[in-house]
Amino acid sequence: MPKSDIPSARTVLSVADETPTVRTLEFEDAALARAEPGQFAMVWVPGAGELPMSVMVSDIAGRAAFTVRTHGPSSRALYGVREGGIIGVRGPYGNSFDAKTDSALLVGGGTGLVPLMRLITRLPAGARIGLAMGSRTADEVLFEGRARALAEKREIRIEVATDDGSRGVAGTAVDAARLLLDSGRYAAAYTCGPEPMMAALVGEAAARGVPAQASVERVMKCGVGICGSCCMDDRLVCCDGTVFGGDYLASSADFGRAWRSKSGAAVPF
Amino acid sequence: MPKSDIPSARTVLSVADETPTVRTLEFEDAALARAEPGQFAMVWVPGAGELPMSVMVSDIAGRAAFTVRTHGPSSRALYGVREGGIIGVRGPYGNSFDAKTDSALLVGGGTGLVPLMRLITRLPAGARIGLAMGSRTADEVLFEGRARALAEKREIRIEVATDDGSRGVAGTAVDAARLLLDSGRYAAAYTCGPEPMMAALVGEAAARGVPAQASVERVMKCGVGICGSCCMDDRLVCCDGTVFGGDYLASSADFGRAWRSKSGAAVPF
Amino acid sequence: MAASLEARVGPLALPSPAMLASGILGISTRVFGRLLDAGAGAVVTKSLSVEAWEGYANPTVIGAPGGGWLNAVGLSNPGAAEFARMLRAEPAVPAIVSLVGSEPGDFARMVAEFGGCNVIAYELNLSCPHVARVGLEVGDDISLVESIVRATRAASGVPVMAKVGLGTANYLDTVGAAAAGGADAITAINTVRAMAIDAEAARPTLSNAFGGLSGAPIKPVALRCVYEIASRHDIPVIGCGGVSTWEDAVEFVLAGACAVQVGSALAGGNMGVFGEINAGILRYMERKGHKSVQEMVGLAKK
Amino acid sequence: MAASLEARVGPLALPSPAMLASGILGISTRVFGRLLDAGAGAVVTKSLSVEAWEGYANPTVIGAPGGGWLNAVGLSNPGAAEFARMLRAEPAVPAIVSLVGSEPGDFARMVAEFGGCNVIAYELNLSCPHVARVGLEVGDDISLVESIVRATRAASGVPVMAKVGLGTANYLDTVGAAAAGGADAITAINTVRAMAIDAEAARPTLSNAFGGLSGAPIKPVALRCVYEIASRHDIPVIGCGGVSTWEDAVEFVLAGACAVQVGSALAGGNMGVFGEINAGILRYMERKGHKSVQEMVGLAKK
Ligand SMILES: Cc1cc2nc3c(=O)[nH]c(=O)nc-3n(C[C@H](O)[C@H](O)[C@H](O)COP(=O)(O)OP(=O)(O)OC[C@H]3O[C@@H](n4cnc5c(N)ncnc54)[C@H](O)[C@@H]3O)c2cc1C
Ligand SMILES: Cc1cc2nc3c(=O)[nH]c(=O)nc-3n(C[C@H](O)[C@H](O)[C@H](O)COP(=O)(O)OP(=O)(O)OC[C@H]3O[C@@H](n4cnc5c(N)ncnc54)[C@H](O)[C@@H]3O)c2cc1C
Ligand SMILES: Cc1cc2nc3c(=O)[nH]c(=O)nc-3n(C[C@H](O)[C@H](O)[C@H](O)COP(=O)(O)O)c2cc1C
Ligand SMILES: Cc1cc2nc3c(=O)[nH]c(=O)nc-3n(C[C@H](O)[C@H](O)[C@H](O)COP(=O)(O)O)c2cc1C
Ligand code: FES
Ligand code: FES
Repeated sequence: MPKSDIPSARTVLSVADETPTVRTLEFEDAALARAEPGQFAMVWVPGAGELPMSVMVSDIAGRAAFTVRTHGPSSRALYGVREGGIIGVRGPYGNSFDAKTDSALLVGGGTGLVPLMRLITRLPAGARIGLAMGSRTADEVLFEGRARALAEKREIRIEVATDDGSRGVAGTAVDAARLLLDSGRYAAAYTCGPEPMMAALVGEAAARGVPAQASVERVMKCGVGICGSCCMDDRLVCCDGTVFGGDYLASSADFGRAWRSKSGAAVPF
Repeated sequence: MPKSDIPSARTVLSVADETPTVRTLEFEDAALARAEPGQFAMVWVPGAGELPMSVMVSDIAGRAAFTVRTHGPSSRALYGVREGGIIGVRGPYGNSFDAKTDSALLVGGGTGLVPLMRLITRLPAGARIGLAMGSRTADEVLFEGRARALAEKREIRIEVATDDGSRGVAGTAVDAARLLLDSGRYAAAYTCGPEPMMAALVGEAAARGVPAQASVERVMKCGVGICGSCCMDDRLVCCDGTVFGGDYLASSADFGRAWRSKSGAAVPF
Repeated sequence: MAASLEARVGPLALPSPAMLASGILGISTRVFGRLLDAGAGAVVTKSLSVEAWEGYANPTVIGAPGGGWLNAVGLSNPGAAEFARMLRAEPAVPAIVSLVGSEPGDFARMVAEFGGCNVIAYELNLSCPHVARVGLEVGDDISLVESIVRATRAASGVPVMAKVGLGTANYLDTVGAAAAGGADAITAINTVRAMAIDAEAARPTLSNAFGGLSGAPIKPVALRCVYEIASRHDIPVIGCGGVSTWEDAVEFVLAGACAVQVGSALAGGNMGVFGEINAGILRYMERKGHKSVQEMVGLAKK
Repeated sequence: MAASLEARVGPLALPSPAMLASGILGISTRVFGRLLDAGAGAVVTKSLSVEAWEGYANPTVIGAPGGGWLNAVGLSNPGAAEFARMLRAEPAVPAIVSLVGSEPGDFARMVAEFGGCNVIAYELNLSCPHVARVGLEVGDDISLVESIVRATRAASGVPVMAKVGLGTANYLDTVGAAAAGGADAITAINTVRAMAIDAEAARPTLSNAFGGLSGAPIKPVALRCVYEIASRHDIPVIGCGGVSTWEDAVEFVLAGACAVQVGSALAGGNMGVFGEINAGILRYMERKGHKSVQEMVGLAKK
């Protein structure tokens, strides 16, 4: 096992509120700074558990970040870490999005947008970018400015959806994505977010002949392919994923249908 | 601990008789092939113990060798290994002779000549070489031709001593060395062999203002500086040595006087 | 006759001596299929209990500073009945079912759940070092071991293996009790009780504080246990602990193991390890002139 | 007040918590001087017996495949009387003398040899895992432990430490017996019984077949033992096993150790390790605002 599998203490260097429930915590970590989009880290909050987290981009060289929504006990604790606080990180783990395309449609729900931000930094210089983003309310819209900044000189078109219709389309990111998909201007689709949303998107993309890739979430204990908690069909989301291609996902018995609880029992979505 | 500390199986590829009691066994080993003169390996003969052995040169790239005199149980077993037989080696260990000189006097007794052969290959292209070699009888004279061959185009003068006077000077290698030392043509002396002989040589060299280096033998169990069996004064022959400078040796309470038995008790020479 | 990889574990014949260890990728019958395709001689399931268990909170698995892994997963499993349902749906996947419990009745009851499943053997986990009232606490209770093995043996139509580890009792006594209870084979060893502390956080890293050490660091200890068991008891032994190369597998066999289990070496998605081990053992057998795995068992003790 | 490296082991005050472990460079009093100069808080001698012992034949020390070392030196030592003679010649070198024997009388007799020597404590080796009738065989015999510690304590005017390891009994019972016998501190742990087999030679590599595993691989196990002892017994603990960096030392202290011992990390002539550990601990103390080593002891258990 490489050194990177041992939780290493990292001091949180800055904390930024993204929305009323979402914060970004930055820290120095050479390996995570170089993470590929779709890769994740296991993030330990001493005394409050360890969670898989997508590696968020930072504008400062040598830094990486996590963007976390406060929810249950561990995410709440991570959200509550202040500047100067210590977290333990191991990783990066998993595979990543294949960014080779000249026009990319990115479809993200909530903190599922995190790997898509890193993906923007990896898309080719001349690529055309479409971004469909879903959130619960207008307040919770995430990374809109950040996406534009990361796109730099590239064309980027953003469509927003909110569950309550308080901004943009009323619905999920898929509803926003449909507007962009129907333009026929995107050769590849990339998605991360709630699994039913991703399953719908993969279906919509396939119907239009657009190859899709989705970054999948599961319960992750080891992150390295030994515990089995993250299994989806005969795959391990932590090593075979988190990113899977639309063809496989379309044939999957589990994707969009069931995940495994901490005990390993199958649970329908 | 690096991988090189685990005995690695090596197949003996050739066995050559050097004298009626001394043989050279060659094998492939990239690390030992690059050993410096004075470095040694721990050589395991499965079922018959493990001994420290100077790393002998081979004429074939990527190969190293051991030149062993049959004597007690372990050396007899090593001597008895045939072509195709398996030995285990770990190392190389220890420091090495400093070969930077334009004229070197090499003084070796018996298999103490082994590191001096490798030293010849490391002496500068234009160096003048003197070699004083001691053995019990004319039959037992070792490496005479080998030394000339390794010297290649460099000037080499060889003086032989035998204990019984059957060839060359009657006496030890020191008696042969004196002839060369007195020529005043050698700026540095290098020695390996029985310790009383080396102690005498270091004294003779010092008397003539010639800096000397000696490769010392001790009981070696670990070879890596943890067991302490090889101690000489406050030094560890396996890591601080095997090669020590004449100034230190002249001030040593142990050199030429006492070694440690397997139990660690001091034993006078 | 060419060299054959077939391994015999008591009455059981396996296509290769390298099997999957319990608790490693052990909850998905679909993953089992992939591992068997990759060359695993058999797969052992996650240890199953009567009820479903969530296990401990994360961190549950972390790298150990001297290599290998520390885990305190806490025996999370969906329970024997639920797992049997999954297994029943995959009749083509033969499984060795690992069971964990506190008393003979637990084990007998669980065996009864597996009717209609392709179970080729049971492995009794008497050695998990980080969960109370089961595992090592049971293995350290010599008289309980014998009765548990006896009860499982009576309930089961297939071979029963007892998995031992290093606890507070002499594990060789545990082996003796398991043999007396009718065990068909012994698996040795489980992870070794251990822990990590984070200096910056000034607290244990695993949420359970104590966990089990696995992987390369424990191999020399596991090898010693296999050698000792094979020297003192006349029962087939399956070596487990740090096997990651064919050399490791061969060393365990030479020490007295009739087969080995591979766990931590799977880390990083390394399912190809089974193919490499199988190929390496075959090359070794051909080089050394061995025709069967069986004839190599215990050669280092001769 | 600046942070101080001083460590207290029961009644003993040491300039640094990092001492040399027994059996490491432990037979030369001149080497001890060098190690103390390098920053060792104390040096423990090789374990000494009543008679001189040659130990086992080579191979006695080899690298372990998963890191660390395997050794079966076999307690070679010149005998207590001869060693006392060497020590007497170096009054400026304070030493912790390690003793090994089979019965109380052995230990009392050896202590009597050290009149006129600068002995600051005795450490009783109840835990060497590869020599018959001494070491671990003694440590596993709970009643013998208590009487040995009591006899040594009665004979000695300086503190007595009992060194325990993982054997066939519950080592926590050994600790309890040592405490009952009057031990001033516990050293935990010794090497872990283990072995290596060479596939090509098809035989154990160590001449004694069985040896002890030391170094990084056993650190998580040693740390667990220190934590367990400190949780269950009210006696100073010295942590030993895989300490090679200041982080390791701090982790042991946080787990409950008042000091640590360094063995395998000396490999390769790495005597500078003591200076590095000392400097690292000091930096850590300053960063965390700790004034004394004592105040960090057991913080991970809070
Ligand atoms: C690859 C990956 C990337 C992710 N990236 C992000 C991200 O960038 N931002 C973000 O906010 N969230 C992310 N998540 C989700 C995150 O890991 C948690 O699932 C989420 O924060 C909910 O945690 P909670 O503490 O609120 O727990 P709850 O959902 O209330 O669950 C209770 C407890 O279960 C445990 N738990 C929860 N989820 C997981 C899990 N997936 N694996 C293991 N244990 C778990 C925790 O101990 C938690 O406290 C990601 C998940 C995965 C798998
Ligand atoms: C650095 C070094 C380089 C050497 N190079 C050579 C060489 O190139 N050629 C050569 O012939 N000899 C060499 N020797 C000497 C060699 O190691 C043996 O000491 C010698 O061969 C005698 O061994 P024996 O089996 O005949 O044992 P005996 O002298 O009869 O001793 C009995 C047993 O003691 C053990 N033993 C003996 N010497 C040592 C030792 N030094 N360390 C540990 N255990 C020992 C062995 O098990 C041996 O069988 C070297 C020694 C050292 C320290
Ligand atoms: C994450 C993890 C979970 C484990 N779960 C179990 C288990 O449920 N039952 C069991 O008997 N052993 C379990 N083990 C122990 C392994 O089966 C095996 O005995 C141990 O890891 C040593 O083998 P290795 O070094 O090849 O990993 C687990 C090990 C790990 C690393
Ligand atoms: C070569 C060697 C010799 C040892 N000899 C002794 C000994 O004589 N007495 C003893 O109590 N421990 C002995 N030990 C054990 C060490 O003191 C220590 O407990 C063990 O090596 C773990 O520490 P480490 O990982 O820092 O090496 C020896 C260890 C080694 C490697
Ligand atoms: S999280 Fe453990 S196997 Fe994927
Ligand atoms: S041979 Fe062990 S310290 Fe030198």
